[in-house]
Amino acid sequence: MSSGGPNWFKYASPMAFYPLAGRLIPWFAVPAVVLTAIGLYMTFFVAPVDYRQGDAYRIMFIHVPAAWMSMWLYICMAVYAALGLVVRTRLSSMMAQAIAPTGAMFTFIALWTGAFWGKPMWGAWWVWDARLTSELILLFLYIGVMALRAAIDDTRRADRASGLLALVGVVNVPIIYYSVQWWNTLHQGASISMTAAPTMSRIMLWTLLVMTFAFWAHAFVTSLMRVRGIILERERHAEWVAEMVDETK
Amino acid sequence: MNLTEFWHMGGYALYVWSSFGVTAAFMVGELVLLRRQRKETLDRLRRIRDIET
Amino acid sequence: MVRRDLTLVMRNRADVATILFFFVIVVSLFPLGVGPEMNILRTIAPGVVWVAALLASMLSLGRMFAADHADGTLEQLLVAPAPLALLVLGKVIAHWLASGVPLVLMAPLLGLQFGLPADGLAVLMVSLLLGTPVLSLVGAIGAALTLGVRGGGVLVSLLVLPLYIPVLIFGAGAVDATVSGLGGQAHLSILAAMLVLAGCFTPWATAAALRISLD
Amino acid sequence: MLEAVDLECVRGDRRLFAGVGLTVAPGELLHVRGPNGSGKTTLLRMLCGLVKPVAGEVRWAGRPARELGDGFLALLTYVGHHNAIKDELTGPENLLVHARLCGAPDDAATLSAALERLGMKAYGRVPCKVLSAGQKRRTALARLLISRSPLWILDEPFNALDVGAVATLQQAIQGHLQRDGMVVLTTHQDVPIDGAVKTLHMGA
Repeated sequence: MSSGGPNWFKYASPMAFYPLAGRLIPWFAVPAVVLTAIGLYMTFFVAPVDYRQGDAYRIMFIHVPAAWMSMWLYICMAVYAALGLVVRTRLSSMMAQAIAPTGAMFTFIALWTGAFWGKPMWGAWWVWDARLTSELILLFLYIGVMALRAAIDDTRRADRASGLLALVGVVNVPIIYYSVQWWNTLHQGASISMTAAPTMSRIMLWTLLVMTFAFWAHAFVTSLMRVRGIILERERHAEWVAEMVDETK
Repeated sequence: MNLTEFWHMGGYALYVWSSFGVTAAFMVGELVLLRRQRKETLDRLRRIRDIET
Repeated sequence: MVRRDLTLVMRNRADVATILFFFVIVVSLFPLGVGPEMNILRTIAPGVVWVAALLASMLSLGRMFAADHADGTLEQLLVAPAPLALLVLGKVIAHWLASGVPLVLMAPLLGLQFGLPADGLAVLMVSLLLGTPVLSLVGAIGAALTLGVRGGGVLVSLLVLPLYIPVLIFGAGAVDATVSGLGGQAHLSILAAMLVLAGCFTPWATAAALRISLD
Repeated sequence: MLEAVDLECVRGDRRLFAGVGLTVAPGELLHVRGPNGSGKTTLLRMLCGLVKPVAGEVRWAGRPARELGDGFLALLTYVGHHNAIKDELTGPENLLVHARLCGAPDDAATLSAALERLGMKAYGRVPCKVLSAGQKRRTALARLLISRSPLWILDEPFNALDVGAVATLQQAIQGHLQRDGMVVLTTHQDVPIDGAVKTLHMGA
């Protein structure tokens, strides 16, 4: 999401980016809805019933994409934070701030659906599985970044401080993941693990991809909408905001 | 696959529907929240501008 | 830098004592909560001692920069020609000597309370010796970031605890492995690797965090 | 030669100052005047590199200060509002720390001589927390006497000082200027300093 998108130099100024974001939102909102619909249809009607878990495994079609998204959005946030720190463009820090809540939401969804999928599969709401645990830690990292930003009043310092924390976090994510992996195999052995999902038939794989793109589109929409809110908030003294406020009477 | 069978989800109705329900609730909720937030900021800015001019 | 901080610490010895007593009290709480059976205590001992060490070292993080920030000496560090990361390393070492080392020395005594065998105690000390500096190094980033921020103390724990988890896993794991006869060598070597990694990278991050906080 | 070109600073979302330019040649003193809250302290901190300007640049002998990094920091001594002394340490110990930090001579003779000039000799053994505000300020200013850096940046150096100390500091500054040193200071008291004195009005 961060490759093309808004960081051409011309769009680096919040004022120029605001209308662009406005135009982009419908372009992502429509595919979000369409893809979700297709994904749901495929999840329920196309994917075959799993011989072992019956229909419970359908939860996988939201759990796995949500887990991927939580990881990807954290990395995107860290990239924008790095941009904000190095290149000092305020817009990148705003984007980092806009992405965080959506990332945290996907992490929470991944955890919730993980627990609900674990119940029928292993009979326990919460299983100290390597991936679920690192997902939980990822949630703490998200909350840490957002809490730090909320605690600092000066927006410039808040951007830089939470940006640095996001970078420190992103360096630690692999370390945490592998140490949890090691810890998990140490105590329980590799028997129970989410990755041993049912063998992927082509249809299932497609459903997963469709759902992932649907989530991507959703993340775009929410981040762009939130970044517009942040721009309004921060540029409220600028005269273009005043004009803009008049237009949307 | 008629409706009632669909609803039962092979006996896992509770888990499947609650997880889908929560996901949907959060995603839609986020959109609604953002839209309301945008309207609030706009109103607030408008009120500030009226006071200033 | 380290000398100055050490003389400082010597001047107000009370702080060192509070950290140590906190560590002892937290560890001794567990048997009261869990019950006196030795075999249970022995299994949870590594985890308990390590979690207590984590919390104790985190408590004292707040003090690392706050005092210097208040009386203006921190500013002088940023204005001094010496590289900031080096000065930060000095401060972290001083903090570790004041908060980490006492824990390492006290840990075997507490280990006895939990009926840990001799080799377990030895590995406990070594793992703490390797682990606590990493706690101070990583914690310094959190302390610098939350300098002068309201609710700083609690916030530090929220920021820093997730980053402590790998150290906790391998620290407690080392003792656990030794006690169960598997040998904690692999864990200790990973802890040592973490120490080197943290030693090289965290001072830069802390220096950057300090510059941001004093902007 | 210190130079700053149209510096701009934003605090929160309030622009403190913009387009501020200044030059200080060797042997010159720049007196930064302005009402409270006009950004005097922030400007001084910006010159020391503590605060990053939103726009504009601080230059030393034509080259941007950011590039010089520690090299530039070696050239300046900064005395801010805070005394930057540790209450638990005694005067000489505090001074020793500063000397070590900026590579100034740190032998006992120079330290006690500096303290003596500011009348703090008698308090050598005493931890600073028992000293009065004025005495603490003197201990902080003793830093200037031992430092060899050409550029002094002083934020309200005279407040909490009694007449005797003001005179000593005045001589020290004049001596520094005669040795082609440069001083940038803010103060509300009018202390006559002969030599090339320039003023910069902030928030005018």
